[in-house]
Order: sequence, then C-alpha cells, then structure tokens
Amino acid sequence: MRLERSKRRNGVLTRLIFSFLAVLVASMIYMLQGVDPLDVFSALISAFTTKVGFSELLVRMIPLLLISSGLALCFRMKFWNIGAEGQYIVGAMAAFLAVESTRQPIVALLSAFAAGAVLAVPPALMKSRLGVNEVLSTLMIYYVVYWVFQYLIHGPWKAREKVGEVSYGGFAHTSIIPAELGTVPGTRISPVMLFLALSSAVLIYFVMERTKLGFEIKAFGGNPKAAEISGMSYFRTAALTMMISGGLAGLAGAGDLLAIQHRLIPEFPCGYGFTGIITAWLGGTSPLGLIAANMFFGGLLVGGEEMMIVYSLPFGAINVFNGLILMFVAAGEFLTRYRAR
Amino acid sequence: MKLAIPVLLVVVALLIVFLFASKPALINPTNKENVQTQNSSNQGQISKLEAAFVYIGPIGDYGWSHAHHLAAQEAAIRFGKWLGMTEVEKVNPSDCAGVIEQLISKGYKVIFTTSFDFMDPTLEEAKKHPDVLFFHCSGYKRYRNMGTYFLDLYQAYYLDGLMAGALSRTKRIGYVAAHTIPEVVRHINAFAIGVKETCPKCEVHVKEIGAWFDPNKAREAAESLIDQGCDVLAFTEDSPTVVQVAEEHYQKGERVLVFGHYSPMYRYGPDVCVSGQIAHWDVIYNDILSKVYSGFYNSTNLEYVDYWDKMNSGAVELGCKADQPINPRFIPELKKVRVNETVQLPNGTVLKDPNAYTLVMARLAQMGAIWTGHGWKYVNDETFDPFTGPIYDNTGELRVLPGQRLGHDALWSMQWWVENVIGPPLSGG
Amino acid sequence: MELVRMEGIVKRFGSITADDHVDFDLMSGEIHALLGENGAGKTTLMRILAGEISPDEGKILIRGREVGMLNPKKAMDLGVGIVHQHFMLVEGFTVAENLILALEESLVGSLREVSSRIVEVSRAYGMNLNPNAVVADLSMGERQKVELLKVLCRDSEILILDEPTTVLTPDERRNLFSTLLRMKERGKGVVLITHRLEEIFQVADRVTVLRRGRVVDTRFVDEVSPSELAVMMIGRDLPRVVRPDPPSSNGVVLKVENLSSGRLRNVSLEVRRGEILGLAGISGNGQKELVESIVGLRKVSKGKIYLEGVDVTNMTPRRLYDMGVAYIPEDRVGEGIVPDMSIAENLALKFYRRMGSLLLDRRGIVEMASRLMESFDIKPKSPLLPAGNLSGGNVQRMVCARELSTEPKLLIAHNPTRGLDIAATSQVREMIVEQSKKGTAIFFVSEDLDELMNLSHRLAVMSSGEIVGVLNPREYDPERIGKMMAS
Amino acid sequence: MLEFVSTGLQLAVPLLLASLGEIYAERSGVMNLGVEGMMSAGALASFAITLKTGNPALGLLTAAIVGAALSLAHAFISVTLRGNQVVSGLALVMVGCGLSSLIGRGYVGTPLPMGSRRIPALLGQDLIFYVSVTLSGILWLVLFRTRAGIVIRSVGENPAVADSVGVNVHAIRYLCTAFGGLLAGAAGGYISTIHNGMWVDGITAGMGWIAIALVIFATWDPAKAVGGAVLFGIVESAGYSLQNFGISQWLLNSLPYALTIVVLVVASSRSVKRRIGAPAALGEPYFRE
Repeated sequence: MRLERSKRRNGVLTRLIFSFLAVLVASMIYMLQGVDPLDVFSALISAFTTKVGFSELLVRMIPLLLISSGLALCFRMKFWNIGAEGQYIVGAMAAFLAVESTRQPIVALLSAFAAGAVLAVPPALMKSRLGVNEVLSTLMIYYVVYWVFQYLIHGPWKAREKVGEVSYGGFAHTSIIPAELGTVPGTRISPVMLFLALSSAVLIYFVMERTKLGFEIKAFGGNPKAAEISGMSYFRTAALTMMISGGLAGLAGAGDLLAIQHRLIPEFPCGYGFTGIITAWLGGTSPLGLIAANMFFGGLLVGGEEMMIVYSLPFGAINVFNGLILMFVAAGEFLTRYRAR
Repeated sequence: MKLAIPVLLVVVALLIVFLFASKPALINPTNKENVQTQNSSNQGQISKLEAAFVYIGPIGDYGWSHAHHLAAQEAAIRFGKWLGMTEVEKVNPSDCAGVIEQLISKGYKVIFTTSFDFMDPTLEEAKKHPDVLFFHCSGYKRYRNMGTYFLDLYQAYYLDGLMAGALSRTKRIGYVAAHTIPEVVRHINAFAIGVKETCPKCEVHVKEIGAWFDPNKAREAAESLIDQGCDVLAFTEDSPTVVQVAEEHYQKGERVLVFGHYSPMYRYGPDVCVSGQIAHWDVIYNDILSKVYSGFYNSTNLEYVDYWDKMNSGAVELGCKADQPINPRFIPELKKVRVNETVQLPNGTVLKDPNAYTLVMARLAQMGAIWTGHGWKYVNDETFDPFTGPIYDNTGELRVLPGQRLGHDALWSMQWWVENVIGPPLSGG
Repeated sequence: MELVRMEGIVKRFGSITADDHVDFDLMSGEIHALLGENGAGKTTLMRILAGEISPDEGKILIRGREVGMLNPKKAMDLGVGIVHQHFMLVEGFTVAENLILALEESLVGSLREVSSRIVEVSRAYGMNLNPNAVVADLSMGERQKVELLKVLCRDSEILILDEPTTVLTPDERRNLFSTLLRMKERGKGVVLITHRLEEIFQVADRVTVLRRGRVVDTRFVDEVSPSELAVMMIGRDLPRVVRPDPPSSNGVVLKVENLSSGRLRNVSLEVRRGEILGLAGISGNGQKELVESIVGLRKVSKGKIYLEGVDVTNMTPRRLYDMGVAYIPEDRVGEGIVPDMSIAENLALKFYRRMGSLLLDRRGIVEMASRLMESFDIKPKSPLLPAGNLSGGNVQRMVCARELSTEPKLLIAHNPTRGLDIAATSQVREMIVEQSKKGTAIFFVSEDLDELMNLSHRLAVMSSGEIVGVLNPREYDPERIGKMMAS
Repeated sequence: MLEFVSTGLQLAVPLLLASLGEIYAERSGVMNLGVEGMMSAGALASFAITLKTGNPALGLLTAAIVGAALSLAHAFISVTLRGNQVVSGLALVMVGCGLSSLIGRGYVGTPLPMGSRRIPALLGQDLIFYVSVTLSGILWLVLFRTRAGIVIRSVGENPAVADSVGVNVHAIRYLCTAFGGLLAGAAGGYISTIHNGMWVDGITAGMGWIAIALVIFATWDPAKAVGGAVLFGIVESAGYSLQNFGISQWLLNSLPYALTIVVLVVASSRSVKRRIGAPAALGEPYFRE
C-alpha cells in the first residue's frame, strides 16, 4: 500500500463518519453502564434546540471561539501553542488590574489583549532562536502563570468584602470589579464579546487570506526553508502570530471576567484554553469551520449539563463521550490527509 | 491487515476497563419520570415541587459535594410524593449562572447552590428570576428570593479539642486546614479553645494545604505534623486521608489519634478515630423544602432566611461514626483526666472538676445536644459557647472581653488565631 | 571469485528509464568503478543491489547463486554493504552508538564489547576514530569513516560507495583510498560510484561507464585512457569551449572579502555588472556555505560581503532581497517552493511584500503570476494550482521566474540545471545569459564544467573551502580546471 | 526541619513512575499528553481489584495493563494513523478520567482494608519507592548502555536511519508508548491503592501533568528523573513547612515549572543539545517515503 498526501476534499464527510463511529462506541459504553444512549443524545441536541440551551452554548462558545481562532493561526504555521490557558489567565489578570484602576472596560480589553500577546512571544523567541519545542515551552509557561495567578488571589489580591456591618475576609477571590460589559437581556451573552468572538473568526480568515502575515504563515507552515530563503523572518512571523493568538486568548479571559464572573476566583481558569486547541484543530482557519467547531463544543459542554439535569447522567459519562469523539476524529484525520494508492 | 491488531488491543482495553466495573453508576431512576411528567405537573398539580442541587465537585469526592448529594437523595426519598429533584455535579463557578438558567428553563423552582464560589452568580440569577427560590450554602449574600444556609461545626471542634487536650502526650496537636477562611479559622480556634481547657500547655500546629479536597497534600501535611511531634490530629479537608494516616501510624505501633470530619470516617481508622463531627445536611434540606412546600418560604421573604445550624438542631453530630459520640476505646483514658473547673448542666446539676469524658458530655448538653446513651435529644437552648471571653489572640491581644460571647458576625469574619495556635499568617484582622 | 553478477537490470521511474538492461559484475579483491554523469543510473543500479529498490526486470547473482527479491536486510545478510552519499547517521549519537544500532541483531549486548571491536576494525583499516565522539561533532570525512565502519564491522564482502569523495578534503580522500586498497587486499569487492575520472586511475581496477541508463562499456583501467573514458561518459569529445560575449558593462556588484566561516577559508571574489562569474568545484567543498553566506542564510564569523559597496555581511535574507539579491537554491523542491501553496503564491513568495500595504494584493499577484507564467513558459497555465503538482522543469522555471521577475542586481544560481531535461536545461541557461545582458551580476555555481565554461565570463575554482584560482576564458582547459579542483 | 523530605519522597513515587514511562515514550518519538487519563484509569482499576482480591500487587498489575491498553489507543492514532498527538493525548485524558469517574461512582467512600494496603517498608519508605528508584536505574542502563536503548533513541532521533538498518520503527514506538502507559497506570494504582487506600473522583489531582513537566525537567533521562521527582515532590510538600515562614506555597508550586523552562533553554544551546535536548523527532510521525 502506498500513501500519498491528498488534498482535503472529503474532510467533512470523513469527520462525520468518524464522529458517528464515536457515537456508536460511546453508546456501547452507556449501555454497559445502564444508560439509554438515546437519552444522552436527545439531551445533547436540546443544547441546540432550546432557547436557554442555545444562549448558554453561545456563552461557552465566545471564549472558545476567541481562543481557537488565534490557535488556528498558530497551527496553520505548525506552531503548536498549547499555552492558551495561560494567555487566557494573564488576560483576565491584566483586565482586572486595568479595570480596578481605570474603571474602563475598553482599557481592560486592550490591556488584556496586550498581556496575552506579550506572554505569547517568549515561546516564539525560544523556538526561533534556540529551537525549543513550543509544545513544551508553552505548556510550562502556562503552569507558571497558573500558580502565580493562584498566589495573587490567595495573597496580595485577596479581597475583604463588607456586607452590612460585617467585613468578610480570608476567601481566595478578588474584589468585585467596578465595571462590566452589558449582556443581552435574559441571557448571559455579552454582545460585545460575541461580536469580538465572531469577528476574531473572520479576522483570522482575513489575516490568512488577505494579509501579508497570512501569506507568510502559509509559507512557513508549508515549507519553512523556502519561506526563509524568500526573505521571511521566522521569528517575526511566529511572534506576530503568537501575539494575535495570545492576545485573543487574553481577550477571552477579559471577556469572561468583565461579562460573566465579575471577579477572579481560584476556579476562574476552567480549561477553555485546552478545549480551544481541539476546536482550532477541528475548525482550521475557515470562519465557518471555526464557528461550527466551537458551537459543537459549546453544545457538548451545555449538553453535558443538560444530561446531568434531565437524566442524572454523571459528569464522567459526558467526558468519555467527548474524549471518544475527539479520538475518532483524530483517527479519521488519516483518511482525509492520505489516500491509499 | 496490519491495523487490525492495535484496534483489537484497544477494544480489549475497553473490555478490561469494564470487567472491573462491577457496580454500575448511581443513577436515580425516578428522575427521568419526574421530568417526563413535568409538563403535566406544571399544568395540573401545583403541589409538585421541583428542586435542583448544584455542586462544585464531583459527587464522588466523599466530602462536601458527596455529603450534599446524600442529603439531597434522602430528601428525594422522604418527600418523594411531591418532590422532583435533580443534581448537577462538577459545575465550574463560571458556568454556575448558566446551569441555573438551564435548570429554570426545565421548570425547577427551588435551586440550591452549594459552593462559596457560586455566591455571586446565584445572587445575579436571583435578581434576574424573582419567582424562583434560591438557597446558597456557605455565603453571606441574601436577597428577597435568596436565602443562605450553613451548618456550623465549631462546637463539635471545640469538643474535639477538649478530648485532644486530654489525650495528647506530646502536648503538640496538629491541624490540617484546607483554607484559612473565617469558617476554618473558627473551627481551629474553637478546637484550640477546647484544647486549652483540658491542656493549658498544649499547642495547636496548623498546616494550610490550600485545597478543600486534596488527599495527597492532606497526607503530606498530616505526616509532616506527625514528624513535628504531634500525636493528635484534627482537620478540615474533605477526604478521610488524615484518619488513614493516623491509622497507618497506629499499625506501625505509634500512637497518633485523630478526629473525623464531615462524613463518618470510623471505618478508615477504627483504632485511632476518637470522635469528630458528622454533617447532616438533610436536617436543613428537609426543613427548607417542607417550608417551601407549605408556602412558608416564598420568593419575597428569603432576605432574612439564614440557616446557621449547630448541634442543637441535629445538623451536626459529634462522633466519628453515627450514634457513637466517642469511640469507646478511648473513654477509660478520658475518664482518667481531671479538669479543674466547674460546669453547670442545663438541669441545674453542678459538676466540680469533672473528668474529660464527663466534661464533653456536659458541654454537649450545654450546647443543646444531649446524648442519652443510645440516641440524641435536642434542646433549643445554648447555655454555653466556646467563644466566650476572655480570649486572647496569639499576639497577646485581648480579642474577646471576659464574659462576652462572640456573635454571628464576629465568627463569620474571624481572621485571627487564639493564643495557643501556631499557624500561617492570616490576611488582615 | 565472482561476487556479484547483475544481468539485464531494468528500472523505470514513471516515464524515465533509469537503468535499461544493465549488466554488471564484481570480483573479489577488485575495485570496480561505476562512472557516469549525474542521472546516468549508477546510484539506482547499486541501490537495486543493496535491496533498497526492486528492479522491474533482470536477475542478480551473488557468489554465483541467484537471489530472488532483495530487501535491505537480506542484502545485508548476503554481505552487501552500501555507503550512501547522504550519511545515514544519528547525529546525536556517538560513533559507537551509531555502529551498535547498525550492527547487533539482538537487543541485549554490552556496549563495551562493541566499542573494542570498533577500535579493532578501525585500526585494521587505518582509520582512527574515537568511539565515544558524537557524530554531530565529526567532520564529513570522519562521518564517512563511521559509515564505512558500519559496513566493515558487518564483515560485508561487497562494498558500495556512492560518490564517497564529494564531501572530502584531499587529505581525507587519500585516506579513503588507502582504506579502499586495504579492503581490496583482504579480498573484498568494492564498487566505487563516481563521476570523476582521476579517481578511477588512482584506485580502480575496472571501470563500467553508464550513460543514460545504458552500459557503454566495461574496461580494465590499465587499458583505457582518460579521454577515452570521458568520451564514453559524455558521449562526445571533451567539452568545446564557447567563449561567451564579454560582459556588457562594468562596476563591481558583489564583493566578498576574506570570508571565513565553517568550511570556508579566506574566500575573496568579485562579480561585476553584467558578468557571469562561474564557480567550479567538487560539491561539498564549501560552495553551499559560500552561497548561503552571501544570501544571508548563514552567519559569517570572519570577513566582509559588500553589495555595490554597501556592507551587507550577516544581513537577513529579507534586507538582501530588498537590495536586489536573487537566489536560485540548489534543492529547488526542498528549499525553493512551498508545495501546498498555489503557483501564483509561490511566484509571489518574494514580490508579495512590494505589492499593496499590509494587505495582500491577491489580484495583483495572480495577474503578475499569469504574466510570468506566460513569459517563462510554465505549464500548466493555471496559476491557482498547487505548486507541488508541477514537474521538475516547471518548478525550476517557476523559481527562475520568481527570482528574475524582481530585476535583481545580483543573481546567485546554485546548480540551476541539475536534473533537468535537455529542453529545460537550455531554457534555464538562456534565461541566465539574457539576465546578464540586462546588466545583472550573476554568480553561477555548478558542478557541470561544460556548462560553466560555456557560460561564464570568468571562472573561479573552489577546493577545500578556498578559491584556488580565477580563470579567464582563454585559460579554460578542463584538465587544468580538474587539477585545480582536486588540489 | 527536614521532615518534609520524607513526605516529599512518598509523593515522588507516582511522579517518578509516570515520568519514567513517559520518558520512554518520548524517547521513541511519541508525545503522550494523556498521562493524567491513564493514571486516573489505573488508579480506579487498581483500587477495584485490590478491594475485590485483597491483593495490592494484583491491583497494581491490573492498573498497569489498563494504562497500557489506553496508551495503545494513543499509539494507534499517533503512530499508525499519524494523527495529531496533542489532540489525541488530550482526548485520552478525557476518556481516562471520564471512565474512572463514571465507573468509580460505586466505590466512593469504601475504604480498602488496612491489611491489603500494607506492603513491606524500609526506612520510612515503602517497597514501591525502592522498586521505582531501582527501575529508573535499570531503565537508564537500558536506554544508554544497551543496544535496545540505542534502538529506542534512534527511533526518536532519526527514524529514517533506524529504518535503514532494519529497525521496525512503528513496533518500537508502540512498545515504548505501551510501556509508558504501563507505568502511568501503575503510578495511578499506587496513588489510589498504596498511598491513599481509597477511591474518590479525581484522586490523581493533576499528577499526570506534573509528570510530563518532570520528563522535560529530567531532560528525558531516567536517572535524572529520580532527582527531579524528589525535587518536585519536596517542593509540593515543603509548602507546609515553609508557610510558617511566610513563603507562599502557591509561588513555590510554580518553581518546578519555572526551573523546567530554564532547563529547556539551557538544554537548547548547541553544545549540550545533542546530549540533553528533546528527541529530535519528538511528536513527528514517521512513514517511509
């Protein structure tokens, strides 16, 4: 058997087939555990068909879309940034500081973008100058950021809060921030963030297809040597790409702080940065692909909650299901990339 | 084909995983019917009450979320005729409001959120949905349709402290603390006050692990306290790890005693678990649910509903095992220790220089929980509270004036250590 | 004793027939040279013998016994050892580790034992190698010794060396040859693939000349003259020198001054406007380093490079490109194109920056690309097709189009015609001459002496990282140049 | 004052085991980020079997098999199907943690009988501690002093060369990945069965991720992994001893990762790269052209 790289033609179909296989395996597991798979999937679907389900899906989709748009850009360059979670946290921290001092959400968003962007540059530098594997460096930087974040909210940023006569202290969380982004009435969707998220998907398509940076990303992703010989700078391209990616992740963090949480708590980083890797990989750099992949994953997250609410399914069952889908789609990539000759 | 072998292996792998899956997941079969009949119940029987519980951890944590889950299950059984119930586990605080929205859209009218970090989202949702009743556990913010509830264990910790002081030989007592938030600080302080009463020279060494649930860190903290010479341990952490550590040392021939926390942990350390506290959230849930059902609580009168259940309500039980306040193995030793003080029981009896066992039983009675020898009797009266002055903090400052008793607010914002505590610095206070 | 007999070997790659009914034999205790130009089918034939490629027709006998289908493992077991032109070594490993990887069959086994065997064998063949040296630290000659050791330690009787001297210094080459002679003394059969005549007369016993996949003849070296062989090899007399027209204008464009870095030693040269400066030399003698230093891909430690008087030493490729430097890389697929991008995008890899502002001028690119495809005759004429689909000649036309489209002041072309068919070759050569007429200074690096002599206004000769001489057209003499190259 | 060393050593055991396995997987060129998932599944498997049979050795064995089985799924995707290793690894975490939480619900709150957790101990450390330290020595020997090790490393450094000398690249990668899963599963089993003696959801608590950091910190060297595991374990446990001196355990927790970044940078400098840098073909699928 000979394998040849083939153009991505039937990618969508293959993914659907493999997702279906995943559903089959998951169903088998559910049945073994005494759960009716039909219940599971009808709960999943309700995330898309009910008003609350769909609006919650959008709430989850916003940070995911922001993060995965940036990551898609990195992945297109074959730069495997898996530290988006850290960039997300740093964005939220910067937004917190900015909004505490200026009370301006705009300033908060801008500084979040800047903070995420700055944090994302070192891996690009380390890779271009020293050849350090970016998967490892971005992951390690995430951990450092995570613990610094925990330190700050358990220590220097820990708030004392006065309710009536009583001053409550000692809880690991910051004070409530003095500014917020508005939400669509009756939902938790922040129109500003939704707009930013959707435009980020369009933006990176625009970057890829219409800008010189996108051209360079494509060239480095396709043949780094040829790109370098043509006079492109790996560091410059990687750093810019990472800045966009980190900035968007930072923006996602700021959005979640300003629109949803209003204060930093220990559980603030909840894994969007890692889920975003998956959706970026699924969605590629096409806006529709990204939005679809993130809606799908937002749906999985909300559908998971629906499963718990309606069918008392344990969280683990949902986790298994999501993992299996991913595994099967990752396996199915084989068939979209290579064709047997 | 070459690919077939790995595929086969993967399938075998999955099968192996299932082979040891002897017990299927705990799934409440009644829930589904509840939801399916929900439409009819909304139209016809107004008397059907739909309640939802939101947990931060997995139900399987055998700690905080597990305890709420057991209580919720019990309520579901007890009120099965009119109560529909669901639970959502592992909810991230950032998703809490979203989960609440989903619950409301499914027709749930009473929502319990059981983590401190759910406080702000719950309040927001309460403001957004004035017709839904919210109850938030462990927080301090309330609203017209949002009450709070909590059960406070500090009295039990004080009693543990009495026993710990009486039983310690090294005069060093260890405490593994999850977080040094006011709740845990008052646990520790109450415990230290008890220790001081039976052992004025004993020190209470506190290690903060920074997590509500982390068996690994709890184990290390416990081991390190033992290494430092502590022979009695108490803790505020959700797993039975500290009890296990003590039992392991006992098996090696060392005497390390321990007080259980939250769940019945006797079976993790039958030889070392002296006593402890067991939380009975069902007491609170049953009360709230029946009052909501009867209409006593509605969406306009919850602003001042703040459950703060202590021993006299039955929500907190002394013991490492249900219906056994003190492990009988340690009673003789406790009875040998004399404490120089005078205690007056609610029935008027005055005890002079009681032994430690009698003192514990007397303080129990003074706090409204009377152990009859085979069961509990509760009186709604507290003639004694551990936080009664004079109490000095560990910098020597007089924090509670002689004769003064600390009130709810002072206890809920406590950020100082009593004098015999050696612990990490506290933020402010 | 006859070690190998290959009869009627045919191997086709698509429409190209690499080997066309080739017969070949090897005796024990002889060095049999396989001579031919690039693409004559030498390497393919030997890879067939080593079991790496399966022939379409023909049969192979080893020690008189016919072997069926070969694979690398089976060939190894039959005593065939091949040393590739590109070394198959793990750079992060020590010499010993590389040898162990290649030698021992079982997974257990003490490394110390093997180390001592390495020392033993390398002594026996006069190669001094430290078994604990890391390969990445070794020179090319030493790496080749490791490759040889791999074969020798396996007690292979049939050794194939594919162009072993291209990367060696003269000293190293002498060493290699003495090693080969020792092998011969021990009764081994050695196949020496080469396209260099003098080597044959230095070591070989017999020579087989291949041309375009066919055997021209097999002769004893004693019975043949160099010019005879050369005629057999290229199919006509020694290259005739066509004096190129003198350069159209003057003025130094590129000036390299005392450049030292890596293999390069004190290289100085000048290229004037409208001039084609050829660089001759055996590949691996520093040409790649020199070219990459000039185009900014390699850091220079000592020396200066000037472009029209401006110091451009260690400038980024991007700055150099902006200053008018164009570069046709040697490895046109690996370094020249991005296969997944369209032809238009590949053509735009350099000039995209000059069009539009931050945004990519996509229409401009396609228009420009169509124009270039027309004038450079790139087929198929659909600019949106992925460049990976193009044939070799079209890829090179595309690379040339890209580089020449910017009207460069300096063009550096590294082996631009290697591996191209005749039509494409002459097209590329014409393009280069045309460009020089437009006043572009051209630095033309090639391994094809014929080509160099016909195109260059002056010819520099490189050997062991040094420029050993610069010749004027009237001094062009293949024998003389050959000597300079080998000095 | 050094009492935290002993507790740190205990914590080092699962970290060491898991990272030893991952070192072998990564040395062969396969990056398996699914360690946490394999550990979690192993933890449950070991607990369940030990509870049933009372034999912790059997429990650990089952844990190892389960871990290996899960890792084979990753190997299949990343070696045979040349899928995306990062995605596959993350998916493996989901599947492993999800399965253990799903199946483990029935075991919550059930203690292991004290006797079934007791294994021989010496100088305050249990048998597994000595076994894993010995194992790392053996694994170091195998990796750097035998042909098997050379074959494994060549597959991770330059699979084309390995292939040219007749090494079955895919088979070696499968083996090493499975070995990684084997040890990760056993590490999980150690946490639930020996270290804690109970099952609760999420008992591995991110140890799998720390193990991955440890692999880098140890520069893919089993011998150095011992030091790294001890350091990581002690940093984790030192937090309690140092907190009374005002040293934040949160900042302390970031220290191993910060050090790992330093190691990454140092290891990348040309002179040391070829000895302690990442395997050159790490994360790259191989197929013959």
